[in-house]
Amino acid sequence: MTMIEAIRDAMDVMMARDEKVVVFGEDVGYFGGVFRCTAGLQQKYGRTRCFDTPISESGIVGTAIGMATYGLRPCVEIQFADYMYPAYDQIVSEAARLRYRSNGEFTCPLVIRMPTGGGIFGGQTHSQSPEALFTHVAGLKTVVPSNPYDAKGLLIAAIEDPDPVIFLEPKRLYNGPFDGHHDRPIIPWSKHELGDVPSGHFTLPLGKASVVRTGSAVTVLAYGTMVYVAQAAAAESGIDAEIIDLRTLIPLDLETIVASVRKTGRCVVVHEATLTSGYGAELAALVQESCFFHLEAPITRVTGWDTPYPHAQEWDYFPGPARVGRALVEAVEA
Amino acid sequence: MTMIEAIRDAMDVMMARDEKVVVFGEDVGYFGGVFRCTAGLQQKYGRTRCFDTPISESGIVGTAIGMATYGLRPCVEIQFADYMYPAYDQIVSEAARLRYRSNGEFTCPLVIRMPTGGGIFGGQTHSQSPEALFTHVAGLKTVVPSNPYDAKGLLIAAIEDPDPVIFLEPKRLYNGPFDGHHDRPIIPWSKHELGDVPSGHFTLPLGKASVVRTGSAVTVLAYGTMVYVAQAAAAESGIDAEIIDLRTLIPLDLETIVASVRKTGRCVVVHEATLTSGYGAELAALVQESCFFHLEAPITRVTGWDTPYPHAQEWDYFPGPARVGRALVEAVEA
Amino acid sequence: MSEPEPLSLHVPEPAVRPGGSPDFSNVKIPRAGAVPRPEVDVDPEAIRELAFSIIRVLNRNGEAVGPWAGLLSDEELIEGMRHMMTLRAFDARMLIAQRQGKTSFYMQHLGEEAISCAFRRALSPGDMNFPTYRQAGLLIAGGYSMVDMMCQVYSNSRDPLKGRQLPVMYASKEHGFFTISGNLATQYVQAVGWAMASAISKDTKIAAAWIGDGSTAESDFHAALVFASTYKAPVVLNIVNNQWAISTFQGIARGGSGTFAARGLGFGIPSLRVDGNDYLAVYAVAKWAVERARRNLGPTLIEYVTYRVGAHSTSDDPSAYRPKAESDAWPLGDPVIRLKNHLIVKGVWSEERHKQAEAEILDTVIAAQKEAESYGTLHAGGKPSARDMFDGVYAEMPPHLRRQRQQAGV
Amino acid sequence: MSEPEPLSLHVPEPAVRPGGSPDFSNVKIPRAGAVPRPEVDVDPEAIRELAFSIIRVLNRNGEAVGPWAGLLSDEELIEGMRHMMTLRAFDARMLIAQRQGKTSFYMQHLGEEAISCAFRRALSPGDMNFPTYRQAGLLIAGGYSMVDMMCQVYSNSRDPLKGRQLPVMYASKEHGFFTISGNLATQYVQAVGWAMASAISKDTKIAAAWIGDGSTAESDFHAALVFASTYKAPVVLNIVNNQWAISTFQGIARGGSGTFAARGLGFGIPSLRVDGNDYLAVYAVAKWAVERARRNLGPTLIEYVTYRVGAHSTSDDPSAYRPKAESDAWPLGDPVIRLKNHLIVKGVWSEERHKQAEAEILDTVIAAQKEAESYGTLHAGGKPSARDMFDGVYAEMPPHLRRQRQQAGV
Ligand SMILES: Cc1ncc(C[n+]2csc(CCOP(=O)(O)OP(=O)(O)O)c2C)c(N)n1
Ligand SMILES: Cc1ncc(C[n+]2csc(CCOP(=O)(O)OP(=O)(O)O)c2C)c(N)n1
Ligand SMILES: [Mg+2]
Ligand SMILES: [Mg+2]
Repeated sequence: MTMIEAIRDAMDVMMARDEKVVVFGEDVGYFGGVFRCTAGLQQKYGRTRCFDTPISESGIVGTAIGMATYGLRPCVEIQFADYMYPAYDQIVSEAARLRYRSNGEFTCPLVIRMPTGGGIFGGQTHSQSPEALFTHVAGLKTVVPSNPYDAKGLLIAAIEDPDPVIFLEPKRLYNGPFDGHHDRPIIPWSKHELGDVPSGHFTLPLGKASVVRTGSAVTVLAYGTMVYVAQAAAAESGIDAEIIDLRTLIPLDLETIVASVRKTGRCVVVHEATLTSGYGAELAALVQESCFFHLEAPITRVTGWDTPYPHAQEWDYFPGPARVGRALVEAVEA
Repeated sequence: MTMIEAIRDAMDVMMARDEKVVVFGEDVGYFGGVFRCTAGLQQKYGRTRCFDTPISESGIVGTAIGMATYGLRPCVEIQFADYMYPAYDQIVSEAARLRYRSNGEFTCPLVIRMPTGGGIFGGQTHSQSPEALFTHVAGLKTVVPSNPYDAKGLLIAAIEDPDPVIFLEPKRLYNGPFDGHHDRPIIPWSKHELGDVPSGHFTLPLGKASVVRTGSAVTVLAYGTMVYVAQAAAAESGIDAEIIDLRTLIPLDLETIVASVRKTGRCVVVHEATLTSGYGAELAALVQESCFFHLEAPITRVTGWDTPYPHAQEWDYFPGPARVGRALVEAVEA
Repeated sequence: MSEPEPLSLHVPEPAVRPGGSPDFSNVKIPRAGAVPRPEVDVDPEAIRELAFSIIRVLNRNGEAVGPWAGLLSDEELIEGMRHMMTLRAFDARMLIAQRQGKTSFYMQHLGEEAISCAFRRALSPGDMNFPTYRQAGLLIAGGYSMVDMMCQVYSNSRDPLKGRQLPVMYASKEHGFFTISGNLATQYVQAVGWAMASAISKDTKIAAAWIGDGSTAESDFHAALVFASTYKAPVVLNIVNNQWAISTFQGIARGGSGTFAARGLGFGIPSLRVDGNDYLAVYAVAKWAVERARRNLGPTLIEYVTYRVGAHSTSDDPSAYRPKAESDAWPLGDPVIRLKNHLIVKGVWSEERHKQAEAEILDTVIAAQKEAESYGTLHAGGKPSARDMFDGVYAEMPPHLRRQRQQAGV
Repeated sequence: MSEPEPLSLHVPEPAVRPGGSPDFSNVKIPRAGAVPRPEVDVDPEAIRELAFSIIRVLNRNGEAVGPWAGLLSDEELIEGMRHMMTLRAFDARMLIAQRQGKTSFYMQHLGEEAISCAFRRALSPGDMNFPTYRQAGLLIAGGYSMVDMMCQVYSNSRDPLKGRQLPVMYASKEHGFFTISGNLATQYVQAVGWAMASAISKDTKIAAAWIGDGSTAESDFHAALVFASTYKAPVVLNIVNNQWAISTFQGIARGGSGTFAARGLGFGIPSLRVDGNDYLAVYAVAKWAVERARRNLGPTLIEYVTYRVGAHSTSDDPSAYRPKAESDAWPLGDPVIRLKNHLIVKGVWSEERHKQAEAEILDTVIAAQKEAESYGTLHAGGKPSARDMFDGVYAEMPPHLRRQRQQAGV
């Protein structure tokens, strides 16, 4: 199953189980979404459970909040994460705070899905990774799956969650794991064990990281596409890295992180978003606070540069295996 | 001069010098702003240079961007930082990226002023400190003055800057330095040396921090209201802290920070915004990276909690001198 | 073509500023009873003119006239009278309490009582309002506990919202009163979503959205109209035009259109204007719109023409930006006095009964206040705990918040 | 009252989907010449009906008729013809280039060429367009270098935007073409701000805002109308209704109003609908609106009724959501063919001259393409440097970016 199919399957399973689950967004209904994540759902569940919306991200999220407080469980799509900004007020000022400010009179079980990340020559408006803009907001959960299996289990968990969940889908992983070697073909998910996704209902807990490679030399904290880049970097640099796929950024599985860093004594954080005030800053701050006396080298960050996402210079911008590999070597040699 | 007067004076000086400077926002014209920062400017410069706008933050910033690309230098007010979210798309996707994406064909010399921070029983919609949502965005500069002198010098520099500047005004400092002792009267700026502001034109560079207390035991990184809280904390805990008022967050004066931390070997970061993914995370990440081998204790952060800003529990939420003082002691004893 | 003249920017200004004498000659007010009452399934294009007139029922003599009259019994009218008087008394007491430092902030309804009080009566149990801070009449007229309201205003130990929210930002699901947002306009579109959810669920409940004249300029107003129009959501879209948005007169938000109701025309939404100081007219129009929504005929936009007699909030002093006597000159009068006159004309009320009712109501409000104050006020007596501050951010507290609570030592 | 019936959600659907036969019987098309031409200083309320009709000049026989006709000379019309043909040829070549992997992405104008090409002619030097990705005719008709456009599309070493922007997101101050945003609608309100700045500065320049039918749902559309209406900004607010927004038919954005032009009515903005496939009508209406702006009479809203004949972009395949032959059934025809017929009827053009012009134009476009490709294409030949990626984020590079550039080793 591709990641697209896994995401669709999660919504399909939940729409079948719970008629409160509704799915909508731009081009999401008849056509099934520009990435086809919702293909077939309107045909199967009817036009009032899965439908096209006007091009208004604040309208999509705003109405979804209203629906959630009514008692539905909307799972809406923002066509690209780069287009979530018009909805940001609704997300931050409303979805995230309804439960708190009303002392639970009103709650907001809502999932907002959006494709993130670059690597598709999408330029500044089809490549962004705005996760840090969500992790700073109390009341939101933020999830970033890295494979079809996780995507399905986490998306079902997100839909069942009683609070708003931001579900970020690294679009470069939709069809197969991408390790940053853009000049090589990707293995499709059908040939990858994590593409083997059980049918029916299952969940993965929000807040549990996964150690995707055990190692002793350095801990790498990554999520989404960077999980594969880190794996490639470890293989190519020969550094025995322990690679943790965070899977959910909030709540964060700090325990797993701390256990690993205390073991390796070194830590490299990798993400595609711009460096400054990226989620890597929070990770570095937490790790140094929690593991200070175990650290043998400064925690470094390998990230997108502090520029808008460029079109032609995509592979200069993208933190690929060479850059990550260098950081691993430096961390170990420091 | 109060901080309000200093801010007004900066706009006044610039409006007099440069007819391209225009000032607008909600209640900014005839009435002169809910905090009176623009009082008298419409009377002095006329209704087309200083005017009231419809209640539409995206309209305010969107039109200001259009004006800036025409060649004016708009300095607009968002009534409270808590209300900037509807304008966030315009700020992030447009103002911040115009120069870059057009390769300088179009530029955006724009100042967006907004009162930030709590301590006035303003609850969740009149108390926020969203600076980290700006520091993550490439193309923006972010300024937080802590006294009338700085406010005037930095605001003039911001208006003269060729790029968009976010100008955050800690509202709790408008009338005098506030050290977190809410049960004690504040000294008005008129009795404070930094309330002594030269008339006419002068600037402070964007990107230079100021060491407001020299010390040897621990470096405190703070900005806005927290500068005074940190001073009170140092005085009350008896810790010989070196306190740095960052003044501008982007560009950051990393040099001054690093020199101090290398000297003290310890660092506490203080801000009012929520902890997770706050600007303190970036500071901690940078400091551990730049000063790793000089650090004798983990860098800690004293911040607002990861909840919306509560109304009744304001003083439980606000990082006051007791909490900061404890952190100083812990940093030194660690 | 000849050289064009230089352009100049048009910046609207109110007719009068402090120092001038109030002038509402630009407010065109049709006779009571003059505006027709169409069928609820009328073609919206056929009633465009209703967006430019004012539906009125009570005339100068205190009589109820025209096609929108005759919907309420004497008992109902008297009850409505009591609701408005209660809201006014409640406001008066809370304003004093704020001045006494018992709370940080308050917002009153003076002059606008008819709108939320009468509207509430047109709703059925289960319907949901998405109010702004100036519709507490929905709670008062709906029988919500005044003590609970005051406890919220005081952020005390019995505050239903645990001290987390600013005063007057009430929330009660049972009373069809959505948690008020301090952010303007955000909830307008949520109301549309709530109504869509009711339709998706084949329910019979409808929603009511509320916004002020100034706030119609916000973007979410547009999103609400777009979605309501496209999906024919069962929602009543209310605009309370009280002439002012803090210090900004309504001409700044309204721009070149004659009215706020006109905004609905571009969406094919039936759009009505009503005398907001006329309890009977408000009720009649609300009932019409509610029926449209209930019968799945889609949204209705209503502009209530009224006047904000008091300051914007306790942080505001309107004498800085408008003539002091402006409210006296307001041509639509005072909603309480107008209903009182009507009841007297009808012979079911008198000056004496009015005074008596006033005294009774004041007693009730004061009793509620005493009780509320026994649970504390903002800076004295019982109050929510610091633990309450950490609760309810999520259904279940995540580890990082547990750590923070521990650090806070609570 | 009896128990209400359950509600149900209304979700608009286009008349036909793939498999069905195209049906535009719902598109009401008035005769050419039928719509009156008001004075530019007309009271907006007096011309409300123009928002529900379609201004047309070219009739079925290729004649220019009615009060909006007669504004362009034969030479001007022939030039217009060449502009449209050039844009079409340019698009065709770039589509092929994209398929050949010479760039990542392309967006064409097929069927919509008249709009941007004719509008451009109504502007004066110094005026500023805030275009979307489907108005390259403004550049072609304005004489901007095709080589430069192609270099941008190829992100090559001569790309004026240094490879930073997606293909087709051109920018040229000199040519009155604002840097296109990939984010929809954001620039609509910027255009209003630019126009306000011109008025504040007592300049004579005006702005033109551009948006698609689907994007009118975005919030910034509202902000633009609010500000334009309030400050009477000298701006022309263009809506290109090409019936589709990617896979979503215009009924989803339009909702219950009959037209997109109707959106302007709630703001007191004169709102016109025009046949977007009629070069003469587009020019006439554009000129009318530009004159209003120039004479400080304020904004005008124009809806261009047209049809997106091609795919949304090279990433899209419309056969998945609309009948294949739908574009053939489009009742307003093709703008190039219609102007061609008109010129032939006038006796100033012929099939032969048309073919010849086509060949000439193709040669010119191919020559430009050759030159552009000599500077590289996306994955081959010359290209912008990694240093270019770090430049221009700020006027002056701040220390943290200098550090990063150093780390990147460039
Ligand atoms: C998004 C946002 N912007 C600004 C404000 C500040 N503000 C609070 S009330 C108000 C005026 C609202 O006026 P109106 O909508 O007419 O309502 P009224 O107060 O007259 O009932 C303003 C500007 C806010 N609360 N939210
Ligand atoms: C804010 C935002 N949301 C969504 C998109 C994705 N998107 C790009 S074009 C498009 C359709 C626009 O349709 P319309 O406005 O009718 O213009 P057209 O393409 O037909 O010219 C969408 C949804 C975007 N670019 N920006
Ligand atoms: Mg108002
Ligand atoms: Mg379109």
